[in-house]
Amino acid sequence: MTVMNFVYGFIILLAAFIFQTTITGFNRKVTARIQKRYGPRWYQQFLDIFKALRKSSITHGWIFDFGVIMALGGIMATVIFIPVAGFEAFPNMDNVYIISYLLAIGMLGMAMSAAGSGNPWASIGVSRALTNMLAYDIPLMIVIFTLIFAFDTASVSEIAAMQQGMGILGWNAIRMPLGGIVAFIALFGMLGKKPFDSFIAPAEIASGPMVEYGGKHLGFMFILHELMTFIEVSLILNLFFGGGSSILVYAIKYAILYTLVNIISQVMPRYKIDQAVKFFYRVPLVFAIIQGLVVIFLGWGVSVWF
Amino acid sequence: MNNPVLLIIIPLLLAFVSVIIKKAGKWILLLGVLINTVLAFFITTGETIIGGFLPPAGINLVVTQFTLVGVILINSLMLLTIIMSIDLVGKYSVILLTALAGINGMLLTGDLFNLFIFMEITVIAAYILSAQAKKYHHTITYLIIGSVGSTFYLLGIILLYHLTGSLNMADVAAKLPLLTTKELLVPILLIFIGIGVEVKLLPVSGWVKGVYAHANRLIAPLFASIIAGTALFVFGKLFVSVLPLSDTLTMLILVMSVMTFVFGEFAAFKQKQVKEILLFSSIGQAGLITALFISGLVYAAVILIISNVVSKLIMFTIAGAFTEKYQTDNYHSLSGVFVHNKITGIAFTIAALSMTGIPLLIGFYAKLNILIGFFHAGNYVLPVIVLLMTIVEGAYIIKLLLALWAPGKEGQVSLESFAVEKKQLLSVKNTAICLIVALVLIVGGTLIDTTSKIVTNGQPLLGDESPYFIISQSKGGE
Amino acid sequence: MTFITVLITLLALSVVTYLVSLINNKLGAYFTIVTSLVTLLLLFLLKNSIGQLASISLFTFKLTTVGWYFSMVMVVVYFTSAFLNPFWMKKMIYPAAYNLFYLVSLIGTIGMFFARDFITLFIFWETVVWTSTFIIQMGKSRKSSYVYYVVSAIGSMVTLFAMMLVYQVSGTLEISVAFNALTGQPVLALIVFFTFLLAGLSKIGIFPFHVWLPMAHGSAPHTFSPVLSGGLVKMGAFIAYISVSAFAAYEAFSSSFTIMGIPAPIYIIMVLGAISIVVGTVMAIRQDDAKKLLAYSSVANGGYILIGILLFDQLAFAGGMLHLVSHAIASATAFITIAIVAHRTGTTKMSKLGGMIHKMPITYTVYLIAIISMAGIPPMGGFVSKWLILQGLADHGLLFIAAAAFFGSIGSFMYVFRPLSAVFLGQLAPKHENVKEASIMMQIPMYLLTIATLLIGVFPKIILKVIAGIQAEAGIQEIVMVGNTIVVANGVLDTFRVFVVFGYGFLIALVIFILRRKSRRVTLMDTYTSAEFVHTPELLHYSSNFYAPFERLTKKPYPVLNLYEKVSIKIKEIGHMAESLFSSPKPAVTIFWIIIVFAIFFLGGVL
Amino acid sequence: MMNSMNNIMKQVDDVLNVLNKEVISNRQFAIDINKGDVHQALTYLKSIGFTQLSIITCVDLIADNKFQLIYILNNWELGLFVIVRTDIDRDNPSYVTVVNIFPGAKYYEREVHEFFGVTFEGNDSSFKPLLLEIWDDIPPLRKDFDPQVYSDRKFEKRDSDKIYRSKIGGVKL
Amino acid sequence: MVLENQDNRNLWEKIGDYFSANSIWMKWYCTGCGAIELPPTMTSRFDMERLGMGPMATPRQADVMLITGYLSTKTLRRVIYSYEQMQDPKYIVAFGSCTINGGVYYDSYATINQLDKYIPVDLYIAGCMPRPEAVMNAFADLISMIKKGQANGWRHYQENYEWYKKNQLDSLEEVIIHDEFHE
Repeated sequence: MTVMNFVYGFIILLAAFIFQTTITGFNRKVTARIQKRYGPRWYQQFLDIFKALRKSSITHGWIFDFGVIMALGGIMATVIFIPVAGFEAFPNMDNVYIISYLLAIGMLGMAMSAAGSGNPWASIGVSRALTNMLAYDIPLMIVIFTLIFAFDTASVSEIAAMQQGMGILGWNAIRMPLGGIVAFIALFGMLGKKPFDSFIAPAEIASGPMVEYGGKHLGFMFILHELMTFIEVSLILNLFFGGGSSILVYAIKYAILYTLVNIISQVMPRYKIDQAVKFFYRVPLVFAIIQGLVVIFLGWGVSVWF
Repeated sequence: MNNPVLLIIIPLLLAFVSVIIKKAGKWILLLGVLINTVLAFFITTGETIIGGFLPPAGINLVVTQFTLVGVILINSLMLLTIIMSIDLVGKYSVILLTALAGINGMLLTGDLFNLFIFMEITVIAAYILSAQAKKYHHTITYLIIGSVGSTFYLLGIILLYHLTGSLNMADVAAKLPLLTTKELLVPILLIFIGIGVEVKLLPVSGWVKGVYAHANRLIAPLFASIIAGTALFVFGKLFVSVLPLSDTLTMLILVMSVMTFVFGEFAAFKQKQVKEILLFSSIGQAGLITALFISGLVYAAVILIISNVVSKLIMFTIAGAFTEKYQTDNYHSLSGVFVHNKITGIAFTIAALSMTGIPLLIGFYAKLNILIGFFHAGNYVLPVIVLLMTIVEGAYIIKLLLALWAPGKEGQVSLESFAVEKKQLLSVKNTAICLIVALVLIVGGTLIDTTSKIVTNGQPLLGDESPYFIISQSKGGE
Repeated sequence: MTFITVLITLLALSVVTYLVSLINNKLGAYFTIVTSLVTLLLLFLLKNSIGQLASISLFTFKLTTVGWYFSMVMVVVYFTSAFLNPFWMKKMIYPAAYNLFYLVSLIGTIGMFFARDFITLFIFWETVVWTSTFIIQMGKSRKSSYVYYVVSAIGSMVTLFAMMLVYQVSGTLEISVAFNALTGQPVLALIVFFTFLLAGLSKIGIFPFHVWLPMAHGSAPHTFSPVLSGGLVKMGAFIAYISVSAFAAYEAFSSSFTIMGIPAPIYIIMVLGAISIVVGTVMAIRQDDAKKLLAYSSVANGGYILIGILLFDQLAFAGGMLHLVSHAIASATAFITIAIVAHRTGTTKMSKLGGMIHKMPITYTVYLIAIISMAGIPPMGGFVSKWLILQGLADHGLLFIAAAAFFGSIGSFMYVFRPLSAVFLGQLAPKHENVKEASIMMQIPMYLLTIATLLIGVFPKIILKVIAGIQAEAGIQEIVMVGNTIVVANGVLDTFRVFVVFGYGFLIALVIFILRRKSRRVTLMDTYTSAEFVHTPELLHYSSNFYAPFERLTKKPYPVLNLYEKVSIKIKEIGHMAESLFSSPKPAVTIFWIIIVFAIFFLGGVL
Repeated sequence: MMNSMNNIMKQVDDVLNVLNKEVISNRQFAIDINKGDVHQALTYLKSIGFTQLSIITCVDLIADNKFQLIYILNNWELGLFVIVRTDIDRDNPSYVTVVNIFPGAKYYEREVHEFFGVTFEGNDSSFKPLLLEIWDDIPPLRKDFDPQVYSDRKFEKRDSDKIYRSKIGGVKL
Repeated sequence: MVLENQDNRNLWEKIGDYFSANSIWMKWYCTGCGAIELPPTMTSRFDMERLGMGPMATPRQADVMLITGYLSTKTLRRVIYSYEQMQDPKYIVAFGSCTINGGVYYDSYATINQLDKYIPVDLYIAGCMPRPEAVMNAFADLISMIKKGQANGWRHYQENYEWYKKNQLDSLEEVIIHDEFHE
């Protein structure tokens, strides 16, 4: 651990934020076009975030502030651990469990702060978000478990590296097609995209956990959301879609993956939370288990392509 | 060193004396029991002939290590019972002395017919005692069943006499193996049923509930530990050393004993009255003990008898006190009764825990020996039953204890104010005795080597060679 | 210093405590703290004499690393929970007995962990069972105590069967030697394995035996719940350890059918562990009583520990053993905080609480750290152990068990968050306006345990060194630490670095936060209510039916809960039948039976 | 349908002391009855299937110096409505509650009290405000209430067509 | 339209106003009939998002509150409550003649006549009701006002809080109601 590690970490943070916010802005335009609208400017998301940071804010007690800081801190730490096209701020720290559990500290912080506001909508939103997490995470974790078993490593960058060199056929999503499908569906859940967005339903529970945030807290939440999106998409990208051999390839793949998710989600209705759980336990979970059994007992898709 | 006949003669003599001096009845009784107890400690193993005729023709008393344990145990318990309930003895002193003579006779005699006589003496005394509760209906029941049992026993020995020409136990034991199992079937069966009534084996123990459930703090322990203990010792003596059992018969008796055990424990699990719990538990334990005797595990059986009768003495005394002070022995109406009588409660708890076989109490030692013995005999089914029943037993005992110790509704923290009204259950003297007896259970269970030395005196009981547990075994090869 | 000296000292101290308690029970409660502290120190000193043999009366002991490890965990939990004892003396019906049993059960656990022979093991085991049974009944439920005893008795009696069976076969009671006699007798080994393990399973609350846990933990005196959950449950893990180490289950079943390299009997038990993870998690999510919730979480975490220990390898075993500590500490902390809340407010029902953070910030922080650990989120202790277990499972490819582990781990976010939100966050009810923070005396254990959780999370090396010692003792591959980094075959984990980077991220966020304009403080009631005026805090507090959609999904009751009840009713029915058949007041009935018996016997004898 | 209504009307006519009856549509008819017979009427109507009290309302008949109380009942099985009307004194507007017949009347009576000032004996909650959160004048739906005056008194009017912003504290922005 | 044009903002405030102007989140308070004009304004015909505007769920998050029609005393209380929950800087756009002078409800006993007595209105849109074109035009005006630093209603409200409070209390007697249904 040298100072340079931290500097690199900061660079990753900054780059991730700018990159993802741009992509989000771009996707707002894509969404608008799908809805036959003109759409906002591509940098609208930046304007929104900075505007939110600029406004005055209220607090409901120290936990309201602390939770937000803890959430952003945890998420930032997670971003620093994400390997991007072979570049890691802290080498050997890209263990998939560390990333997925460190992500949870951000969520916990946010949930804590939201519940600390004393607003029931916030608590309902949190309860839905956690239930949603229980739904999508298990199929996903089973598939990731299969990957770890197959490649005998839990390092995200190593798994990404092992998929490269064979073109598209090397991707885990292709080698383990069912697992790829599960991961792709789980990505919707992770990102809170439709049909799995009932925990922030604006008209029903007044945007759930975000209900009491205004001003800088809301700005923090937006930054957090961008970074979290970066983590989640990167994780799926690295694990299932081959990561990227260079930053450029990585960025392009990333953009395509995220835009794809966004486009699909735009034509989806919304699941109730228990329907979401049922769905995830009916289809992706079964896929994940079949994929796991295939890999563990038959060994298909591990070392060679067929 | 001294003559075991005294154990029978002295109570009888004193019984006559107390008929004459009615006023001093209870002191004479106390004196008699005291003398008997002291004497019991000083008798030695051997054979005593009464009346000059040599056995097999004459009457003799046989003192083996097995008998010795029984005599000491039963006399001591009798003494404790009498001391504890000296205020209740009153007009029963004659009967009690007679019963004591009968009991000692049953334990000591080496003659089958004498056994019948002593048994009758004891049982008739018991009929009278059972009438104390003024529930004559139950006494009649007991009387009828007891008489039928005695008749069966008498028939059995008549047939044996017909077959062997002798009634001396040693003589009979020597001659019986020469006979065929079919010839022996009926006499053994008759004797078994006759003894079975007193031992409380299940289908023939219908009298127990009525008699025990209404007995007071004197009668209840007398029945539950003293007469029951005696009956068990006699059962052991007859069925281990005298009567040879064919395999089928062993099997049948074993099944019956185990059924008694299981049904007894199950029935106890169901009860709500303290005395009924205890009496069904006694039935169950009797079943287990007979099963042990039949399987030849004499040592384990003796330890279990000790554990059981001592525990039951304490528990029945206290249960008797419940009805005496609170007019009920339903444990729901007695909730928190031990809050005010902590020492009594501790004695009761220790006795109860010993009964369920909690480590460091003698009941556990018994259980350990049972398991070791059964496993040694290659029997893997009975240990399972024993352990399962231990769970059932533990369940009802803990339910009882919790109710008696912790008052308050479910969902409330129990407080002293929820308990039943404050009354002193036992006098200081009785409390002290209960506690001391309870301590004996602990000491006996902890100093295992001493216990085993006292019980066996270094020789197998009734020829029981199966292994039993002593401390040095646990230390491996250290 | 010999172990016997320690044991006798402790026994003497507990008797002294009892006598003091008779005079002044509060002083006696302070004695429990002192005694458990003395125990802690003495045990610490005993570390140097590992390998010592000792015996007294019928007990024999051997000081082993694993025993030392287990008893240290236990004593830490006992010591820290003892700080609460003085505050509950008023609420106990038998305060002096409570103090005595508290210490005796501690001694019982220590004796059990160092036992060299079965009898010692069993006697100390039963001592703990009975003392804790009597303690639990001082709480608010007698039934829980009853159920606790019955389930424990099932376990211990079946285990006694196994012990005696082994003794019969081997002729020795010494644990480390006796099991050797089973080699080459697979059927016997199978029976012994399952029966011996049963006590452990019932104690750790594995699936069909978990019913007692929520009842007992939920209604035991608040001061004893931390001990039950953090401490006594772990006795089961010790039995599991014996069954894989001394019993050498892997060798005994080496010829049997294997699943992913795990012999089928062990796999079955592991599946039970997995089921209890799922059941514990689902039930924990559904609870309204905070203590019951934590109790069900103990069921789930017991599953992790069992799976970890049963895998008996370099990775998952270390994980299981570490989880034992981290869960013991986390769950003791959580129970202590809930106990303090209950002490101040008088309830543990989450739907009746709320907003405690504004009154008890320290308690809140402590609880927060405990649940972060319990949910397995870095940088707390629980993460390292879960990481090891998950890596171990991935190493073996145990898919279904891993699926349950994932379910438990994500589900734990749900159930740990619920008390956090419903008890500490949200609206403060007016009736709790005057609630005070925990007193200094109560804060001490919270600080100690929190520091421990953090230490384990950041420097797991401290514990993993000991675990490596245990692994060496058991003859399996030791866990490898390079500096602060845990290095295993399929991954590395540097917890210190995770902690530092988390701190770095937190710092950046903090700087941005401070740079922006200061926020205005508003009251809790000033929240978005769709512009409607609400003046009742209770109405704005979301705490009952917290996970309503999830509860809807899992509404169907599962049958095992009633199993014991059904068995009990059946026993009563049979008992009733026996009573009515054989205990009739009519002598004619008895005579009828005599004839029947005679007939059966006669026929049996003749045939 | 008409038949069943006619039947009911006939039945009602037979049993109750109906002053006047009026068919409003083929599913609805109205009866005027004496002030004292209302409870009997409602009880009877409830017993023959008019189980739902749809509303209680009031008409200010200021010319007659009367309030007309109107009870609309609904028969779900036949799909019929009956309107029970009765007049009460306007100067001392007081009537007896029907809460014991239709518990839901509690809130309707409250509303009538709020808007017309009719008090209902036996319904203590009828004195509490229901819809108007704060009210400080005579009940607003009485004919002698002048909303213009009230509005002028309470709500400031814009006085100029030139001003775009309001004057704040007398300072012109 | 604008009465005074003094610009004494510093650089940071100007930058801040630039952000505020280009990202306006609205909470539209559907009190009256005008709410129905907003869906077309938001959706593809007029696409409000072009201007960086969008709907938000709660007043905490919103920048602008749209009062879409008449306000009864009951709703006015809620509007004030919501307005005070919003974060600075915040703007109010009032729709239609009812908010200006009471419109057809000029003599109602329950409807207020002049909204800006009670809360500061930055922009009125005349009409009954204003069409989406007018609404869009108003939003464009609002943006330019914010950019120039002229949409200062929230500041007036802070500075003249007593005056506003007095007016509110004169008409409403009590803003935050305590009664049977709110306790």
